[in-house]
Formats: sequence, C-alpha cells, structure tokens
Amino acid sequence: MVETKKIFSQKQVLSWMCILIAVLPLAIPNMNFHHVMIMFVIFAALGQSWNIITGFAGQTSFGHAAFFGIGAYTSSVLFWKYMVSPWVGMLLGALIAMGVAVIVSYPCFQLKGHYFAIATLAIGEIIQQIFVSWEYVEGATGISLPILPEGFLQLQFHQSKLPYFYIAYVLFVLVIVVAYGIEHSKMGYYLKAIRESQEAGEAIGINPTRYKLFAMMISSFMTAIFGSLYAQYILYIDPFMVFSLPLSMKIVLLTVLGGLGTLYGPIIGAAILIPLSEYTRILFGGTGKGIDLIIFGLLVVLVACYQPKGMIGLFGGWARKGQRTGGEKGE
Amino acid sequence: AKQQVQQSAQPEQAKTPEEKVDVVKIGAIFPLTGSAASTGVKLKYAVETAEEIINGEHPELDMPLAREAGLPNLGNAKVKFIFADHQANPEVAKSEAERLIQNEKVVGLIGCYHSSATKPASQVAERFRIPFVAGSSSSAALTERGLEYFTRIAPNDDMETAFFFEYLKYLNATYDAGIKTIGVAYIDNEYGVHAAQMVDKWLKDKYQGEGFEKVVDVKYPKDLSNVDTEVQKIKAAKPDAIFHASYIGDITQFVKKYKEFDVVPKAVVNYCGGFQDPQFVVNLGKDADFFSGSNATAPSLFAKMDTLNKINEIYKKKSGVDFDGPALEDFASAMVIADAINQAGTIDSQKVMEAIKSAVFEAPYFVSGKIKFGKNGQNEYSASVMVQTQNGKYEAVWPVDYQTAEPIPTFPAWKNR
Amino acid sequence: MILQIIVSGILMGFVYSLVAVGLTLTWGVLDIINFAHGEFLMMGMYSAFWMYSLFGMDPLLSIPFAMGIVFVMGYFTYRLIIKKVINAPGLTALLATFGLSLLLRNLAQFIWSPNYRFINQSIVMDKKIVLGSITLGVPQMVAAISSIVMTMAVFYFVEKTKTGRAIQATALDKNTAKLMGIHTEKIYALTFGISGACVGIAGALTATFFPIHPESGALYSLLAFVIVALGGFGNIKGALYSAIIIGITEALGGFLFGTQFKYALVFLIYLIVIQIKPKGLFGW
Amino acid sequence: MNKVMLKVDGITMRFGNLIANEDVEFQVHEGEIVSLIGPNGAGKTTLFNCITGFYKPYAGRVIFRGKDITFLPPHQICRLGLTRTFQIVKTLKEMTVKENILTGAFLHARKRKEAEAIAEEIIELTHLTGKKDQLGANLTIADKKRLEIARALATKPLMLMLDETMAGLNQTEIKEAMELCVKLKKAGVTLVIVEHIMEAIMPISDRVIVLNSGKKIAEGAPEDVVKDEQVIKAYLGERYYAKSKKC
Amino acid sequence: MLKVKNVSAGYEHIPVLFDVSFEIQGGEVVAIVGSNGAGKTTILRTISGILKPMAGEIEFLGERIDNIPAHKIVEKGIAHVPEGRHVFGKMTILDNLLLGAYTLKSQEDIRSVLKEVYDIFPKLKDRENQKAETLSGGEQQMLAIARAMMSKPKLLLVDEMSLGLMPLLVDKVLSILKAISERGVTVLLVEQKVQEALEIADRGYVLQTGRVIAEGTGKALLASERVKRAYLGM
Ligand SMILES: Nc1ncnc2c1ncn2[C@@H]1O[C@H](COP(=O)(O)OP(=O)(O)OP(=O)(O)O)[C@@H](O)[C@H]1O
Ligand SMILES: Nc1ncnc2c1ncn2[C@@H]1O[C@H](COP(=O)(O)OP(=O)(O)OP(=O)(O)O)[C@@H](O)[C@H]1O
Ligand SMILES: [Mg+2]
Ligand SMILES: [Mg+2]
Repeated sequence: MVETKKIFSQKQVLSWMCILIAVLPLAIPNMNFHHVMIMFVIFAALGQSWNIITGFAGQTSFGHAAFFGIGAYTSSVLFWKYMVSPWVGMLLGALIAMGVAVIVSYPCFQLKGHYFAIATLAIGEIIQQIFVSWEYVEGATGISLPILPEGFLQLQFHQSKLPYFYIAYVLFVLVIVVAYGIEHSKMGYYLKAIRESQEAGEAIGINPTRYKLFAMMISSFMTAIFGSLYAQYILYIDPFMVFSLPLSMKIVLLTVLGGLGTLYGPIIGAAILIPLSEYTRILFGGTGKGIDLIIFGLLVVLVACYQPKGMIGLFGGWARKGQRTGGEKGE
Repeated sequence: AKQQVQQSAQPEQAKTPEEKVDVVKIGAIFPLTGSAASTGVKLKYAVETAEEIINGEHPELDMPLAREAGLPNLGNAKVKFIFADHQANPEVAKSEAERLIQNEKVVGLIGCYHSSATKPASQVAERFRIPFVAGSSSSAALTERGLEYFTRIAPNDDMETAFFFEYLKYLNATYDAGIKTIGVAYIDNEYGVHAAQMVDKWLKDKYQGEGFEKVVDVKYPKDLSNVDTEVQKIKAAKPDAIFHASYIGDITQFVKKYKEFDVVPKAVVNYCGGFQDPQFVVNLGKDADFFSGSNATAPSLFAKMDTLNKINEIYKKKSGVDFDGPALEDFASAMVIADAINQAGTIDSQKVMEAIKSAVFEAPYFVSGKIKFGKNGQNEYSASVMVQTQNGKYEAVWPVDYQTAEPIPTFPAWKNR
Repeated sequence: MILQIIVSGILMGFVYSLVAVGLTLTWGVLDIINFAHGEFLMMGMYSAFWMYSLFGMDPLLSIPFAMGIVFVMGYFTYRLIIKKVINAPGLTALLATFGLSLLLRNLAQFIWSPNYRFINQSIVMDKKIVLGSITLGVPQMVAAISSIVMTMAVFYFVEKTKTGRAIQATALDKNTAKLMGIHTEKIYALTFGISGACVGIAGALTATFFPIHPESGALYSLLAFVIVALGGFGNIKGALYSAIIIGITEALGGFLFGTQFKYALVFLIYLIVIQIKPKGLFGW
Repeated sequence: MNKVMLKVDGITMRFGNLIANEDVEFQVHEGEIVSLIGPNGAGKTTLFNCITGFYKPYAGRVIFRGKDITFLPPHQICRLGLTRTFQIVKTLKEMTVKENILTGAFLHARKRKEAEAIAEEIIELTHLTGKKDQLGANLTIADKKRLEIARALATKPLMLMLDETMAGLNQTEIKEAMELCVKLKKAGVTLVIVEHIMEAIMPISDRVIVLNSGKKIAEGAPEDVVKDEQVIKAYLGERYYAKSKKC
Repeated sequence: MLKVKNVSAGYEHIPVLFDVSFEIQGGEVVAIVGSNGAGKTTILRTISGILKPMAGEIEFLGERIDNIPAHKIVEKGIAHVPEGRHVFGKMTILDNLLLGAYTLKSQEDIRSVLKEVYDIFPKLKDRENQKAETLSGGEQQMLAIARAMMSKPKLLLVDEMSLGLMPLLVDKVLSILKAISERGVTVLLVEQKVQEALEIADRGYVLQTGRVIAEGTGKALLASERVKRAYLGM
C-alpha cells in the first residue's frame, strides 16, 4: 500500500473514490440502499466540514449539530412559512450559521483543549434549548414540510431517491474540493501549524484567531448546507433531531474512525459507520432487545482498539507487517 | 434488476389484485431502543399478541379474525408483522418506513408511538399509498394534515383534554370536590407541549367560562435528573388539580417529590404516558395511589370484559404484565389493519384503505366496542376511560357506565395514607 | 421557598459531584475521555437493583457490591480497551468508549429489560428531615454526606499517598514515571477502577431516589463533563465545588427562568465562567 | 555605527512575586550579532517573550525599527521582520520538515510555488536536505533545533532571536551553526542569541549582554565581558575562566 | 556489572542501533559520546526498559533484563536521568523526590536517602514545597539527578545533563557526578560535551550512527585524532 501511495496521488485516489460513490447507486437500484447512500454522502460531507476546524485546526468541536440545525431550520421555516425555495433557504441558512459561528466561537478561541470542546458542547445544547422553546419555529413540536409536486426548485422528489442522492453528491464533491483546496494552500498549512503549536505559529506570523475563525466559518457554512438538505430530504425536523448531541458526536466519531485530519478519513469513516448502523439495525433492530446496538457498539470498540489511528491506518500498516516488532514496550 | 427499477420509479402502482398471497406483511415501527424502549417493547408484544390471535385458531375469542387461522377472505393467508426500530429518531422512522414498503413489501404500516416519528413515517406511507394505522400516537396534529392514508385509533390529546375537564366537572358536581385551579406539568417535547397547548385552548374556548383557571405551568426538560424545582413551583401555586404529560421516569420522580415536599392537590390527571405504564404501580407501591388518567383499558375492567380478559392472558404470557392503554391501542391498530385487509379481500392498498375508512370495526376489547374512523382519520369512538390507582390497582372510575370502582375525589394527605 | 430551592440545589450538587469525581480522575488526571462514564453509573444503579431484586437487599448495603462491580468494570475497561487506544491520536479513546457506552446501555436493556425500575425498600426511603420551612430528603442527605466523604477520601488518596503520587506522576509524564519504578499500566488500570468505584457508589446511592433505566446515566455524564471542566480538569476539590455551583444554578435558575431552561443555564454558567477563568475555576 | 534596530527600554516582567526581568535596557544595531547570556533562570527567555509579544511586560517599551511594538501580538511583530525561536522547541510534529518550513515561508509568499522556492533554499542552507520528508516528531533534539531556526528563517526576518539553539549540538555541529550565524549576518540579518556555550558565541558576537536575576549586570565586547568579576562569579565559573586564560 | 550484547533497537520498526555491545564494571564512570542522532539516548532507553530491543541481550549483575518491564528494572537498581530533565512540573520538589524512592519499601530507608540527597543538594531542601516547574533549568537538572538517586541505584544512567546548563553549573553537576560515583554508584554518562565528559570518565565509548566505533579510557579517547577531529572540532 505504501507502494500504491507513491503511484497514486491523493488527488487521484480521491477522484476514484468519488467516481465509485457516484456509480454505486446506479449499480444497485434499491431504494433503501439509496437512502443509505444519501446518508453516507451527507455524513461524509459533514465529517469533512468538521474536519476542517478539528482535524486541520485542532479545535475540537462537539457542537456542530448547532450549525446543522440552523441550516435545517432556516430553509425549513422559510419554505414552510413563506414558500421560499429551499435553495435560497440553504444559502441563507449557511450564512446565518456562519454568523452564529463567528459570534459564539470567537470568545471561545482563547480556550485550550478540552475547555474549548466542552464550550462547544455547551453552545450546542443552549442553541438546541433556544429552538425547543422558540414558538415561531414551532418549538418542540417540530416542522413538517409541505409536500409539493416534484421539482428541482422545491427540492422534492417522490418517485426516486436518485435526484436527492445526486444533489447531495454534488455538494459533497464541492466540500471535498474545498477541503482539498484548503489542505494544499497557505490556509491549510497555517491551520495545521496552529493545531501543532499555536505559539510556534504565532512566532512565524500566523494570526491564530483569524485563521481559526476562517476555519470555523467555512466549516459551519458547509455543515449548515447539509442541514438544509437533510431537512428537505426527511421533510420533517424537530430540535431533538437536528440539534442533538448524538448528532454532533456522530460527526466526530465517523471522522475519528476514518482518520482525523485527513481528506480520506471522513469518507472512509462514513462508509463504515453509516451502513454499519443502518444494517445492524435493519437486521437486528426488530428484536426489541437492543441487539443491534450491542453489536454496533462492540464493532465500534473493536475498530477503535485494532485500528487506533483510524481506518486510514490500515493503509499505512500493511507494508510493515512481518517485521519483528520492537518499539515501545506495552507492559 | 430492471424490473426493480421500474417498480421503485412508480411506487404508487398497485399490485395486481388477483395475486395469490400466502403471507400478508405489515410493518410495525416502534422505539425498541433508547429511552422509550420500555414502552416500545410492550407495544411489540401487543402486536405479537394480535398476530398470534389472527394466525392461530382462537374459538374462545369472540372477535373478528380470531376463530379461523389467518385471513379467511384471502384464503387463510397468514399475517406477518415486521418490526423495525426507530430509536425515537424521525429520520430513522422515515427510512424504516421506506425500507419496509420497498424491501419488505409490506402492505400496511402501524406505529410509531412517538408522534414525531409517526409524522414522517406516515408521510412515506402516504407517498406510497400504503395505509398507516397509528395506535397510540396522540398528537392532534397528526390527523390535521389531510393525509388520505392515515388513521389513528387513540383519542388525541385534544379529546383527552376535554375528557379531563369533564371528569373534573363530574367530581365537582357529584362529590363536591371544589376543583377550580389547575396546574400543568409537562415534558418539553412534542407530546408535552402539545398537551399543554390543548389545555390552554380548551380553557379559553370553554372551561374558563365554567370556573376553571390555570395557576401554574411547569415545562421541564426532556432529559431530567431531578424535579425539586419543578415540584416547588407547583407547591407554591397550590393548584387543585395537576395535569401531567409525563413519561414513566419523570412521573415517578414527581410522585416521590410530591410526597417528600408534601404536595397535596385534589386530583392529578395524566395524559396517556408514564402513568398508564403498569410499572408506575410496581415502582411506587402505595405512593402510586389516587392518581388518575385517561386510559384505553384497566386491568380491573378485564373481569367485565371477557374477550379482553382472554386477550390479556395471551399478552401477559409474552410480556409478563397486563395490558396498558398504549399497548391495547397498538394491539387494536394491528387488528384493524388486518381486519380491513380481510374485509377488502385483497392486499390492494386502495381497496384496503377504502375498507379502513368505511367499515365499523368490532373491537370488543375496547369499552367503546367499536372503531370507526372519521373523515380526517381519527377514531370517532373514544376508547378512553378515566382510571384511578386505588390500592395498587388501576380502577375504571368514569364514565359511570364502565365504573369498576367509585372515584376517590380528593387526595388524602400523604401522612394519612 | 427560595431557601428550600437552594438547599435542594446543593444536595443535588453533591450527587453530581459523586459522578464528577470519578470522571475528573480519568479525564482530568489521565486525560482520557471516558464516554461510558454515565453507563458506569447506570451499572452501579443496576448492581444495587440486582441485589435488591434477588435478595431484597437495601441499596445502602449493596454499596460495596456496586463499588466492586464497577471497579472491576473500570479496571477491565482499561485493560481490554483503553490500553489499546491510549497512544493513539486525540479522540480515538472517545470513539472506543462511545462504542462501549452503546454496548453497555443495550446490554443493560438486554439483561434487565428497558423498564424503569425503582427500589422502594431502603431504611432511608421516604424519610425526611423537616427544619422549619425546609425539607431535606434523607436519601439525598445520605448521598450528600457520602459524597463529601468520598471526595475527601479520593482527594487524600491522590494527593497524599504513595499510590496517589504515582497516579499524578503517570498522568504528567508516563515514560518518566516508568523510570521511577512505577508500573504505569497498573496505575492506569487502578485509576480506572477507582473512577469506576466512585460512580459505583454513586449509583448505589442514587438508586434510592432515582429511577433505574438503561439510559439513566446519559444525562449525568453530560453534566459531569461540564462540572469537571468548570472545576478545572483533574482538580478533585474543584469538581466538588463546581458540582455544587451547578446544582444551585440548576435549581435556582430553573425556578427563576423556567425549569425547561435549567440545563441550558448550567451550560451558560460554564460559558460565562470560562471567559473569565479559561482554565476552570480551580484549574492549573 | 549602524542604525538602531531594536531598542529595549526599561522592561520589567513579573510572575506573581517573582521578578523575572527588572528594568532591562539595551539596544541592538542593524547587522550586529548580540549575545544574551546569564545564569539559568536569569530571565533571558522571559525577555525574549516580552520582546516578541508573547508576554505583555509589566513596564517598559520595546521599539523595533522606530515602531513601538510593546503591545503588538506576536504574529504582527513577526510580520514586521522580527522572528524568534523557542528554547523548548515547538516542532510541528505531525508535519514533515519541509512542511514545517513551508509554513514559515508562506508569510511572504502569495503562491505555493514561491513558498516552495523559499523553503528549498532554507532547507539547503540549514543542511536539512536529507531529512526533509521526515515527520517533525521523529527528529532528534539537534535536528529539531535546526528546524526551529529554519522555520524562523523562512519568514525572511530582518532580525532573528535564537534561544539556545545550539544546546545539544556537538562541537562540529556547533561550528556549522556558528558559520550559519556569520552567513546570516553577512546576508544582513541582525541576530540576538541566547546561549550557554561560550566557545560558540564569544567568537562571533559583536557585543555581549549579561543578565543576572532579571537585571542587566554587564554589557560590552566579548573579551571584556569574560573578564568581568561579576560575570565570572555569577555565571562562567572559575574553570571556564582558567580555561579561557590558558588559550 | 552491565553487559550489553549485540543489541539492536529502534522506533516503530526502524532500527537506529545496530549490534551494539559494551560493558561496565562496578564503580566506574563510563561515558558514551557521539554526535546527534547517533543513538545514545536510544541505548539508555533500551537499558532502562522504556524501549524493547529488537535483538540482543542486556545483562545486569548477571541477570537478563532486556525482557522485563521498565518498572522492574528500577527495582533491580538502575536509575535513569532522562534527557531533558522531565521533572514532574506540577508536583512539589519533595513529591518528585518521593516518587524517585517509589521502589523503596521502608519509610526508614526513604528518610535516610532523602537526608543523604539533601546533603548533596542543599538547595533542594530549602525549596522542598515549591513546584518543580518554577525551578530554573539548572535546578531542574539537579532535581532530576537527585530524584534518580532516591532509588538507591547501583547504576545511574545520565542522559545529556549538560544540555542548556550554564558553564558554572556544568562544572558543578559534573563534580557532583564524580562525587556520586565515589560513593560507590556506577555511572553511565551520555554527553554531547565530549571534552568535559571524557575528562571525568574512566572509560568511554564513541557511537556513530548506531554503532560503537571506538572505545578506551577517557584520556586515550580525548587524545585520539579521530575523536578530536570528529567531535572537538580541532
Ligand atoms: N510562565 C511563568 N510563570 C512563572 N514563572 C516563570 C514563568 N516563566 C518563567 N518563570 C520564572 O522566571 C524566571 C526566569 O525564567 P527564564 O525562563 O526567563 O530563565 P532563562 O534565563 O531563560 O533560564 P535558562 O537559561 O535556564 O533557560 C525563572 O525563575 C522562572 O522560573
Ligand atoms: N520517538 C522516536 N520515533 C522515531 N524515531 C526516533 C524517535 N526518537 C529518536 N528517533 C531516531 O533515532 C535516532 C537516534 O536517536 P537518539 O535520540 O538515540 O540519538 P542521540 O544520540 O541521543 O542524539 P541527541 O544527541 O540528539 O540526543 C535518530 O535518528 C532519531 O531520528
Ligand atoms: Mg531560557
Ligand atoms: Mg539524546
């Protein structure tokens, strides 16, 4: 695999991944599978967005559901109350999420490590509570989106899920392009420098607050886009669904699972986690004994234990097998 | 594969009616894991009970589909309920509904307990033109969406609220209970908030004029560690009656704290939720007494209702507990959808839906004895009775026709128990 | 009444501190986020419930049992899981313990059913002390006193004993700790065990006044996260004090601003405090 | 004499009760190499931190090329052309040597190509060519120190402040480092060096400033400073004195 | 006393030591010198058990120690002063010292070593309750050595202790090491400051890119042309 790494550039590997993802739903025309693919693409993109602030810039966010929810709510409320096209809502939602991100994260950037992480968690929970109590957006009751005739403009498709998939897919590819662009530009280097040592970064002329803010803005913008898309796809949202801590954690975990701070990570992670959770539930969820989640939990533990650097570690690891092990003593 | 593409591209296309069926599949979506799993699992047992009654031969039961094995009008085809877990997540409810329809080819859906899950799941059913019969989901909003393929058995919170006020009026009139002020304690989610809205609505529309007044409104967060503050607020306002929209975990804590802080309202009425769970009495023992709530059934009624009693025996063998309201309602939803398919004599969803909408279903397990859906899909016969816990048992106390015990109109002081 | 609410808040705070002290050991001292901490608590509660349902044992008497069970769980969580991920970057331990939390939660559902359980026999059950206008529930009082005792014991243990020093040293610099002759693996496992024992006790104590359910640990662990951060990571006394602050915030804030906001207010307090003291109230 | 590049004017810094710098005052001229020496804990690193914006001094001012930079944040100071290294190296561990340097090079490069060109040049200059694809984390201390300098150089500083970058090098490598300093000086970079290795800095320094317990106790040409009684007593020790006399 | 036989070791499967062998007699001061990245630190880490050798054997007092964990090796009487001090910054000086005595069982013993150590480093006694991170670099170095002394070692491994120390202190610490060795403790010294190290050492080894390329008495090595050219820049 080390060999292949040299032969194929990151760009090529990513392109192949994207092509594979694009043709898979055509190859397997099953609606439930399409659903899994849509969820996969959405979550891979969410992981990618989150990766920018946490994987690249090293600022652990446990509150990304806040941006997701803001995106979902903005487009849904506009659509439901004023019949504004979800596309407009999507853009507005992303902008609002970005604004909120700036306002809430700016004061938190002085916090280090876990203190920052808990702060984002707190912000996420507070924003959820605001929406639960906000009558204008129907509070805890949630919003059922009106069902309209199919159409690209109103972002509703009833015959087939493929249009949803390809819309999500295009946005997903855009997110990858953005993430790729960031990683290979000045900004990417600066973010990673901040992650490794903020002080070293400052000493070579990096304004950490500014770059963290940029990263947060981009990350929240993209997260919100997928929030809108998700709401449009499910056609129902409530605050417990789109602002939940488990959602934030899902984004975190799939990225960690795949490999934090890499472009492949979120894709690999989502490709494992989403089908795994869907299919364990489908196979065992009907028992009513929690067997699906026992199995899912166990698999997550095993993956974490045997691929502690994320699944991406697999690719680096193969080449080294067969050598006598030395290194740090375990015991 | 090509055929499949066509099929998924035209979901509304109905199956050919002549098709011979051996097994009729019906999807059942419940919260089988997560914080509502305790209820969800009971609902699953209830549906399994229905399945057993339909598929087996139960001459002892005087109700449709019991005597013969399977669905007689479909050549004794068996019914198979396929369960799915929505984990209290609307997204999952939606995708499970789709999967059940698409992959499992179910011809009808029941569920989902949580109204928030029933909403998207029934939208899917609507889109595929598959009948959806909700059992215990109580949000009034469900039947206000104008869906054609959606019906619901349980009385909604709108009806429940009126029922509560009428009960309080009955207590005032018959026992001179003197209940005027009310407090509402409810969970901050769709279930609680909607119930509280209905209280406000009914007060404004009708009952304020009849002397009722709301004095305190306690909304508490969804996940909850303790209710000290909530109970203090209630205690300070001294309402005569408390309306509770709470789940089993919270209501248990409330009762504990009512006792600790010596809160003695005259009556506590509960929306369909935690109070109706038999675990309420198990957990709280004597402290559980004198609370009341609307319920589709009560174990004390079993003596009066022979069929229900026998059904309950089957259920109890599976679940280890007696039927409670939500379980019976979801049992009913399973029976109704099977009955409708049988009456239609086909699995053609449009015909089945016609049957659902037009038939009057025999339901000897309900006090109302019948189920009939109105235009909007709401069951017109409210199956509810008011039950009160007395000596560790749920007694039906109102309406008078179904009374198994007289209501105890006011709460005794905690120390006098 | 305000007084009653504050008192209730303080009592609740003590209960929280029971949970938080265990967390501050693993998260603060060893820098491992144990996402399954709440599930450990839940296991403590079920241990008590188990003893109760099998032998009718008073939860207070099953404290040692619960403590033992969860100690062992913590110990093996380290040996079997954490050990494998401890050298991995950043959040891998989080992933592993998240999986563990799902596993435990659903295992509990599998074994004990998802029903809400309640223990209604204990010598402290339903007892209360009434002082003028203030009511103190004896179960909470017992929990509060145990919590102080336990926090002090853990504090003393970590700060003043040889093993405690070894824990600190291991936390600060694992490799150098080895050079001192410290069996760091054992120390890690022990710390996890102790963290487990703390929540085990907490579980048995809270079982006297809270419903027991597979999900019942989740909220506590969320609050414990905030408490540990507010107190300053790794600071045991800080966890105690900030737990009380959180308890009061929740009770009083809920009373003044609406009970639905009580946890939001807790989070808000954290955000405000952290702006002034970015390393927590008592952090290094 | 050349223009004044840096003027440190009465800097005082405290940590609680501890006074780490007290009224320190000195100037650095363009193109000079100035060494800052003093016992462990004398406050050299603290002074660096005050000058480069990492600490806000308790009193005093720092003027760099005529501009008051006392309260500017570090990254702005760096932009003005004053870059420092860290005594406790802050290698960007999960990045390769080249990426480490590239990050510094982006300060004056709009495009990636330009940055790469700068980085290549610096890699050559600091003899890191063979290690450019190694991860920062896997370097030895000495290489980390070298990388620390390289990264700072990539920002094209006018003035470079080095904090014990030669510690841990052997004599041969120290020689190389000395040559590098001289080369930089020739290229017009002004240097302020903190170092405990007298053999290394005495020959190349134009001036030496001695700090003790936060205060400046001596300043002057290297050969004068080593003879200073106070400096010998507080810092150099008799052995060094004896050795230096021998030579 | 210590026999290192054909040891290879490295990090993450990449070897940095190749077939290294040497011996130390009881009571000696032995210096290992060599340029950066030669693997000096790696040798010490392998002896003290932080690293597992990929091949070869290490014997201490006739017992094999290459396959036992680090904390057991300390019990056998090897103490390691790591490169870069590594004092426990957030803990007090006394706590640091007590941690050094972690392997001692009796309180009596601990008290007596503590007294002995305070005799050698009186400055530490005055600051007993100060947090170690507030010490200056030199003082931290002393603490690191003192801490290692607390385990009553038979063999003391000292890595690069002159790093970042002012000249005055380098002298002082070296003389302390000499004093320690006179109390009967064997010392294995790893140093960049070749001259200084070899001056106090009885014997020395020169390491280059993971291999021993020269050995001899301190004086002999200092005089050798090869060493002079390579390490003393003469
Ligand atoms: N952040 C801080 N908080 C508290 N005290 C500090 C801090 N930084 C430095 N000190 C103290 O200030 C004094 C000066 O430290 P400084 O690091 O500047 O010394 P130095 O001259 O660089 O020494 P060395 O040559 O050992 O590096 C020391 O006593 C140190 O303990
Ligand atoms: N943790 C590590 N992971 C990978 N490689 C390492 C690690 N530590 C050291 N190395 C490599 O091992 C080799 C020898 O390192 P070692 O630290 O033993 O050298 P040294 O002689 O002590 O050098 P120095 O004088 O710089 O301390 C170097 O090439 C270094 O890059
Ligand atoms: Mg310094
Ligand atoms: Mg070394």
